[in-house]
Amino acid sequence: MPIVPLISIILLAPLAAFAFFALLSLTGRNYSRQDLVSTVAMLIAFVCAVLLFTNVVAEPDKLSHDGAEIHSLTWLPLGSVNFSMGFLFDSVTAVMLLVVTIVSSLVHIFSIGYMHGDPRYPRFFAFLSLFSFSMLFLVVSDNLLGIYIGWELVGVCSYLLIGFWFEEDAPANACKKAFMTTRVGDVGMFIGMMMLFTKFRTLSLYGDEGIFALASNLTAGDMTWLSVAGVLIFCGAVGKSAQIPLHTWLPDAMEGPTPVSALIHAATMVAAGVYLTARMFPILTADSSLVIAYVGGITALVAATIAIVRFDIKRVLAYSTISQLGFMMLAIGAGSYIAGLFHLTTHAFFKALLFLGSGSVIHAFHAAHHAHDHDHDHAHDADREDTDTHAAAFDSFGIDPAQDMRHMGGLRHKMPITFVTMLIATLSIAGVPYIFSGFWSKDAILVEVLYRAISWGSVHHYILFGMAALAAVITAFYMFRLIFMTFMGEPRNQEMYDGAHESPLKMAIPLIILAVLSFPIVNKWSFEKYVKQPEQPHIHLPKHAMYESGQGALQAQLGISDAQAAAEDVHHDDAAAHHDSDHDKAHNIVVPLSFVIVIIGIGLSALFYYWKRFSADAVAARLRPIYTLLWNKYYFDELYDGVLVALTVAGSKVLGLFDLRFIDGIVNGVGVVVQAGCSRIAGWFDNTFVDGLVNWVAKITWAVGGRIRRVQTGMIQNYLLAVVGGVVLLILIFRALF
Amino acid sequence: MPNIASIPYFIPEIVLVVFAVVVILFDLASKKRGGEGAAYLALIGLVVAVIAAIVIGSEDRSLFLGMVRLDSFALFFKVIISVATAATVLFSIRSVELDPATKGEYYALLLAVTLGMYLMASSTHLLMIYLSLETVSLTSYILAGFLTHSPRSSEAAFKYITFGAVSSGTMLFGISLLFGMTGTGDIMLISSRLGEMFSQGNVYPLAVLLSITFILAGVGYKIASVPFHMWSPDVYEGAPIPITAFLSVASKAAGFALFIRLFYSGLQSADASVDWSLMLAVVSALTMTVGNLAALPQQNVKRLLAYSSISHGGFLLMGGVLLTSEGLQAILIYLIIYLFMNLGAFFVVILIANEVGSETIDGYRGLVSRAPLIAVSMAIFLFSLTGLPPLAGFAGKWILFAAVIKEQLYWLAIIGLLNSVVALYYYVRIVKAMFLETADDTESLSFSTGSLVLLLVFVVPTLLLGIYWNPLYELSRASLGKLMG
Amino acid sequence: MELNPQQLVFYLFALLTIGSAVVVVTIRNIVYAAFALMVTLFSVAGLYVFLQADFLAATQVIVYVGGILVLILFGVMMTSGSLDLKLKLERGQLFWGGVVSLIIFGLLLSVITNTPQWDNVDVGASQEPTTHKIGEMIMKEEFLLPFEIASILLLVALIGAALISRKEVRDE
Amino acid sequence: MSLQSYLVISIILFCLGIFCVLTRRNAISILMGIELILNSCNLNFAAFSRFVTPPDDISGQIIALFGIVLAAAEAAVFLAIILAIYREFSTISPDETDTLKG
Amino acid sequence: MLSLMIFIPLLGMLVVLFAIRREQEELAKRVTFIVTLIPLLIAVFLFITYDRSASGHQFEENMMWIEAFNIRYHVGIDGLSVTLVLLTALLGPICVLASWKIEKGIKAYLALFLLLETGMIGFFCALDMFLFYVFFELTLLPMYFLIGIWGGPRREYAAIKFFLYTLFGSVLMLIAMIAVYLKSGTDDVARTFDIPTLIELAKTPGHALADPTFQIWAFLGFFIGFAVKVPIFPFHTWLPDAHVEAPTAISVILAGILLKMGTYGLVRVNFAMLPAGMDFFCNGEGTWGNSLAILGFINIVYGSLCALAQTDFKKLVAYSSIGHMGFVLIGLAARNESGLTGAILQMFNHGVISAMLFLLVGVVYDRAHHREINGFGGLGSKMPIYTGITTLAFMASLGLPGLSGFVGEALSLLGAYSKFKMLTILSTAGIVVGAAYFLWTLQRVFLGELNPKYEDIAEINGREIATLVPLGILTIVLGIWPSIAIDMFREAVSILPLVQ
Repeated sequence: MPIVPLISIILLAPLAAFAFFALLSLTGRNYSRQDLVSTVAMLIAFVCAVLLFTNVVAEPDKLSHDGAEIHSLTWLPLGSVNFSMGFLFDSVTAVMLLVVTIVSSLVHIFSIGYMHGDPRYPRFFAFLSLFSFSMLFLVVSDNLLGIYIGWELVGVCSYLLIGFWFEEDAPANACKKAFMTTRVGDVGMFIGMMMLFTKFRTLSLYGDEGIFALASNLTAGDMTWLSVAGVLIFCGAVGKSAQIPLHTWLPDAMEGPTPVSALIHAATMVAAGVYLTARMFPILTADSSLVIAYVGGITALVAATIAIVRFDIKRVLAYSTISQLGFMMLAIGAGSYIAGLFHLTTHAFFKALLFLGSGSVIHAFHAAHHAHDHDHDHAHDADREDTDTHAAAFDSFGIDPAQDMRHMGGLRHKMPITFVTMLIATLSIAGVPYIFSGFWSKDAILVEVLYRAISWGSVHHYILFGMAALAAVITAFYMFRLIFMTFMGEPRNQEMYDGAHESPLKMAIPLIILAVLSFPIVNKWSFEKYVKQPEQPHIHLPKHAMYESGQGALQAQLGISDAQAAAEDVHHDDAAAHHDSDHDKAHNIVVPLSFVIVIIGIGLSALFYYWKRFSADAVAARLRPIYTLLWNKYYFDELYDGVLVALTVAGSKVLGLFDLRFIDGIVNGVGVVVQAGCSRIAGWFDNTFVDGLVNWVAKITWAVGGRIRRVQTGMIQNYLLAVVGGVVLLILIFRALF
Repeated sequence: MPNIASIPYFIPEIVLVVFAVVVILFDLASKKRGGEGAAYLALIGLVVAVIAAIVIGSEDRSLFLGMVRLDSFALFFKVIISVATAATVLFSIRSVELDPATKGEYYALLLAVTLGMYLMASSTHLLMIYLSLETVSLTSYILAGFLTHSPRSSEAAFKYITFGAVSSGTMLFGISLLFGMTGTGDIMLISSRLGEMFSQGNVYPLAVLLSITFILAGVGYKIASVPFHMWSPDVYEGAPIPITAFLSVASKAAGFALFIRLFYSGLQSADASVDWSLMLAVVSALTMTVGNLAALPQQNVKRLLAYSSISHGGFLLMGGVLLTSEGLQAILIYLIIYLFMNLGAFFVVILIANEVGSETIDGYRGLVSRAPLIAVSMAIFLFSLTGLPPLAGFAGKWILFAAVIKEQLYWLAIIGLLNSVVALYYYVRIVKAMFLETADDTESLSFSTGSLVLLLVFVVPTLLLGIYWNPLYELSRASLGKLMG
Repeated sequence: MELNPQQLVFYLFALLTIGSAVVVVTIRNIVYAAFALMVTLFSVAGLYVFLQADFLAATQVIVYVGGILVLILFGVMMTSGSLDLKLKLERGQLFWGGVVSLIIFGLLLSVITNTPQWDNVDVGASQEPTTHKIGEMIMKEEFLLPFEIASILLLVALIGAALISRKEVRDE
Repeated sequence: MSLQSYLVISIILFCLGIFCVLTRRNAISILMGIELILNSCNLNFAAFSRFVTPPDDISGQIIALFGIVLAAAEAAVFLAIILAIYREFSTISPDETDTLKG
Repeated sequence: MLSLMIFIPLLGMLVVLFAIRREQEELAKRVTFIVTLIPLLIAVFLFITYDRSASGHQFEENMMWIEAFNIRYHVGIDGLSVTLVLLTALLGPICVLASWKIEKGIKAYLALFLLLETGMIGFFCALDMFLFYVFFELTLLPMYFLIGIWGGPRREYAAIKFFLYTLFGSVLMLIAMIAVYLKSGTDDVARTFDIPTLIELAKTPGHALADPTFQIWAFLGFFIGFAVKVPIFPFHTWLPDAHVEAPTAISVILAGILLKMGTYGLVRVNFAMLPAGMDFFCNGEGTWGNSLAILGFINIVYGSLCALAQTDFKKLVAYSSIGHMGFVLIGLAARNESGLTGAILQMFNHGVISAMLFLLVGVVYDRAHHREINGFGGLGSKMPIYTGITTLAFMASLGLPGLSGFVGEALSLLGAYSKFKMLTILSTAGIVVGAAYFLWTLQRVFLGELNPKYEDIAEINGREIATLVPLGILTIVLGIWPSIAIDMFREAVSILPLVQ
């Protein structure tokens, strides 16, 4: 299949849908069936993506990284330096295109039902189209600049969609926060790009003159800056993929309509960070990889712990998303490109499913709520949560009842389709072995991390593995907590329960399709077969340098050098054999472990929330002293922000507070300081000093003018004195001179 | 050239004298005193004198046994002075300040002062220099005090004469010292003798410095340079406006003519040891700075323009300290341009004083709605005085600074240009009043066609000379003639 | 150094000139000052005689004493009303005026003692009376033009003075 | 009687004139001061004519002659102006004629 | 051709002044609009027919003007100027449309506006230094009156401040210019004002113009002149006042064109003509070597921070201009292809975007009669089109990729990074702060609950949309395909004294 035309169609179809809306808007009108326009456009894109995928199917080996098809043209011809812009088509692109178009199409369809009746209904679809375009553009770009463009565009779409219901303060705040927080990361990415550009005079990734080709020739002396550049690029991913410490925007982003959460904040945009990191894989050094792995690992664990205490169904999913993205980052940082991207794919489907499912629930509950309270007639009321109420974990006030799991329960009877599909997704995310896609991808990650740990003997990777495993347990726990609280048991709020109903077909169909995609057939098949791991030439390089400089012993004390030493050994010995044996070893550990993880996680969850053998309240009560203490020491936390870091170990609920108080606090604090402090000071400085200086000069000038004026007394003899005195002075001065 | 043979070349001056007498006689004879006949007669006299001067030409001649010199330089100034005088006559016709009863004498005196200025431009003997200076001064004193019923006018005249008498007395003393050292009054001879004396070391430099500085008191008072400027704001404010205009242009031009001839023909050789050019550079910097700064707080437009004209004197003086022909050319060009823009500005002041009865800036408020043409013209003059392109003032400033920078007197150039920024501020105050403020009285003002035409006579050159000033340059080069080496 | 009579007379005149000038400057009564000025002018005329400038001396007496001084006295009479007008002296003005005058005096003294042209000037034999020569020079030689201009100047001064002083007459 | 002795007289006159002009608070006194200054100039010219220029060159004397004439003209105008001033200000103390200032 | 473009507005001014009676206001506006369309047509024609592969000047006209100083009437355009000429010509009619509602003395307003346009176009076309200066100054007078008469409450202060600052800068520039002229020859070898010739001479080793010490001083003179115009910290304080007080169309011109005159001058004179001076201030060594980049950095961060502190909508936009000009400066300081391309592109783009921003502020001001950001709220629901366009403009201004603002900024920074690593990294803070103030403003004005005061606020009308659409299209088109602009000046940039 021809690549360029198809990609062009994929890009242009959603863009055209948006342009249609935009141009029409200028005349002050809206086309009420914008939903159809956008959905059809998306479906066209989907068909094209499928067609493109046939290329991969046809030549599975050719379209790996080495054989990536690049179609670019010069975008910014500056003379000696040219920036090109073009399509990169390889198997990863093909898979990403497929994922994005599928999820996007389904979300479009779902939204037709979900957003029905919204006054800005056409606009919603137009924005979705614009987002799809941007995301696809990001995916097909063959160079960093193009990726950055798409990157920012998805960011702005996210901004527009989070703030879709901008009349409320919460979405208005959330969208700004999302944009700002990701932009901080983007600046890091931009600096990284500047570093790469300055070194390589290009931002293209592949090709003989591309960054990767040029970077492979770098020597040990360049490793430091290459690591820095890698980490800086990764900063962009940290922002976009909501990794710690820039993750706080994502939970708030749940203020957006739920389909948006599903598409942007679960399946695609947030995964773009992972995609970017994966794309930069060949230039990652040992150091930058380790940073990435740690950020991913910590995020995975921390976010999972936070998720345990949430009652808002969407926030649980949001933290879950952060956590899963952490897994992906961990994979890439641990050197497993395939596992990372694989998890990205599987996660896209099951997480989109989870969000849409939750949307379905919210929609149902909203309808119930609506029946109960006639004041609210917009879908968005269902999505509201007052972000200011940090007591959410403690207190039910502030969470919209339609999203509060404590109001739910027993919904499996009312919403069977939603229940079944969500259950499938939950099983998948929990990693129930073999049957569900989530198992395969998560398993792959754990295996890879453990394999690195074993074969390199790296302490870091053992730690990372432990974090990942623990996170997996917690994931299983909180996800089933969600299922149990929502669908199982008895209804907690009978009134709302009574009003709930199964969603209409156009919302249910996407759920079903996504549920199908949560089974491993499609994903595993495509990944194992088509995606090939690229070389990472610089993972080994520092090793040489070390040995050559004779500092091996010193370096060997550090974990990382152990890892490198091990890797070096692997490299020098029969690498393949070693690889296989270590890999098998890891695999043999992880698969049984997965069973254990799932059993512990689901079991605990069931014990708490299904069988109710343990009371969550009781546990909370046992921990309450810590809690009450912390809760009552509200100001204390603020006073000793730094101390909170130590308290993170105290428990997941502490982490919940930490999240709200500390990171947010820093962001807000910085915001306040910058806004109130610096800018005011700058403004003041500007007014008083810079202007003042000028005014001062003017004043002096005036004053001198005034004095001269006073000399002009009007008395003639004073004038005469000036004349004669002037003559004398002139003579005396010039007599002194000559 | 002997006395009798000189007379044909002296016709312009003679014409002026004759017409001065005729004007008085005509005025005495005419029944209706205070008519405009005397003015037009004076005008005719001026035109005839200028035509005569041009017809006689500018071939270099020394007349009356070395007393005066006829050359292109003198011709240039004669024309400038005549134009300024003619403008003053035309202004005077329109001025309501002047007592119609004495206008005959007034015009005669104007012609007499013109004669004095002609002589200032052409004198080559110390005695003639002093004599011409006194002729101009005495007549100016009278003209400044010409207003009846005006204490201001009398006070102006009193200050003027006191100041002038002391300055010229000082100058005469300086002249006597110079005469004593060189034994001659002829400035060419002085120049060569001073040169000899300096080359032989047969000189006491302080004596030369002293005499030059004393002479400078007289010259400086004429061109109103610091510290000899103090009379001018008071006199300008008190004198009839046409006379103020006349003093600020013609008197200044004549002063510069005298200055250039005396210092360049007579004292240039003294510059080597008595660095009078540096002294004048300092004076020039002080003059423009003091003029500008003092202008800042002024409320009276006449007085403001007086200070402005002091600062312009400083600008002009910059060209005189360079000892280069470029510098002198710059003075000549600047004078032409200054003639138009300054006279134009004063003419507007006259018109406003006539119609609004106010000389203060407040009187100019909202002028644009009352008399748009006048307001726009005034703005053009003021911006030209500031030296903004594409107005003529810029051309003048440009040539002047080009000459200064060529001699690498960067400090002087920077002071000068910063001064032009300060100058903007006070000129703009008037513009602001005219354009940005609203008048208390919104009745529109009407002016006679003659006045408007006369105004255009000043506006058009101010605009055109800013756009194309090559002829000015050629003219100034030709006018400089053999004055420089 | 012995004084011959000529020198004695010279010093007398010199003393008279300076002394009376000091009186002019210092005395409070303006009429006395005017008379002191007369003495000064006479003495200067005397000095002119010593300089063998007889015509100049004559002119000095006629014009200055006969003309200007009378004018001044008229002025005093016509303006002050009372003859003993007290003149107040402002201290600052007095001080600075004195300082400036003294500095100028010092400078000039330095000039006249150091200028080489004025040292050891050999004075030739006594000259003929200058009147004829002056007439020649003014009427025939280079001072013709200044003479004519001076006449115009006097005319202008005449007209002007008349105009200005006539002005208030008309006012009534 | 050397040239210097005349010049000393002359400069004393000059300085007295300057002093007078600067310090007397009466217009007519100022005029007298001016006359002193002019006299000193004339004395200079006459002296230079005698001592510096050649014996047959009496141009210095003639310049002094003109000086006298001009002094007369100036005095006339000066007094006329003083009369006018007196009429309008009723005083001839010059520092009271200070309406024009600033 | 160029002369026609320069002087047609002048002619139009005379027509408006003398051929149209005072009460024919509509006619005057229409005539002015048509007159401003003519330069636009010519500019478009130039843009199309411009030979993009040539580096020199095109459409030259060269004749003697003032022989005495060898001053020539020499106009021509190269890649640097053609885009700015187009921008000027484009903003002409847009501003006339934006001024349609002006009531007081519309005739004089239009006449002054046309005079201003002559000055601006002439400035960008001038190839003779003297002519260049004359046009530079020519813009001052009409600007003074346009701000001073038709401006806001503090118009007089703003106008005189603008005037004084600019004049102060230009006098120093005058000195430098005269010095360059005098150094360009001797009494025997003809001196010249011809900019291309001077550029050649300054490169000739041993020529007086090539003397580094001289160049450094001349550089300073010119630099201060242009810095006031740009404006570069600390000469920038006239800008907020002038922008805020000026009427909408004039703010547009100020931000869109007048600021570019400063940066254009920096490129044309400081950069091209004084390479040694440039080197001294941009070589990256020591304080002096970093000074230009430091100023750029200060402009970016300082301007952005100040913008953040503003609550006046227009002042915010004004300060944002200061920040954006910093990118130009830092790009210039880099002296390499990407930096310079970025800087030049940024000039054009900022012209377009800031023009949009000011027009947008004008729209809301016309309706609400105030500009207090906190005094609005929730306008998004009442004025969706307006909100949409504003969002576009804001996004373009904060450097959203895909819109034109990004390309210039990114290229400037990319170029600058290779030279001034730390400063560039610090400057990227401006990107974040830029986003912060624009988003915050967006939130305060358009998001949230509708301020009940503006229940009946009218949506943007057709005329206003017509002023914005061309600019919006340019913003998008140049964001997507910046080569349209870059092609124009690539060759011109390549012959500048670049340092890789």
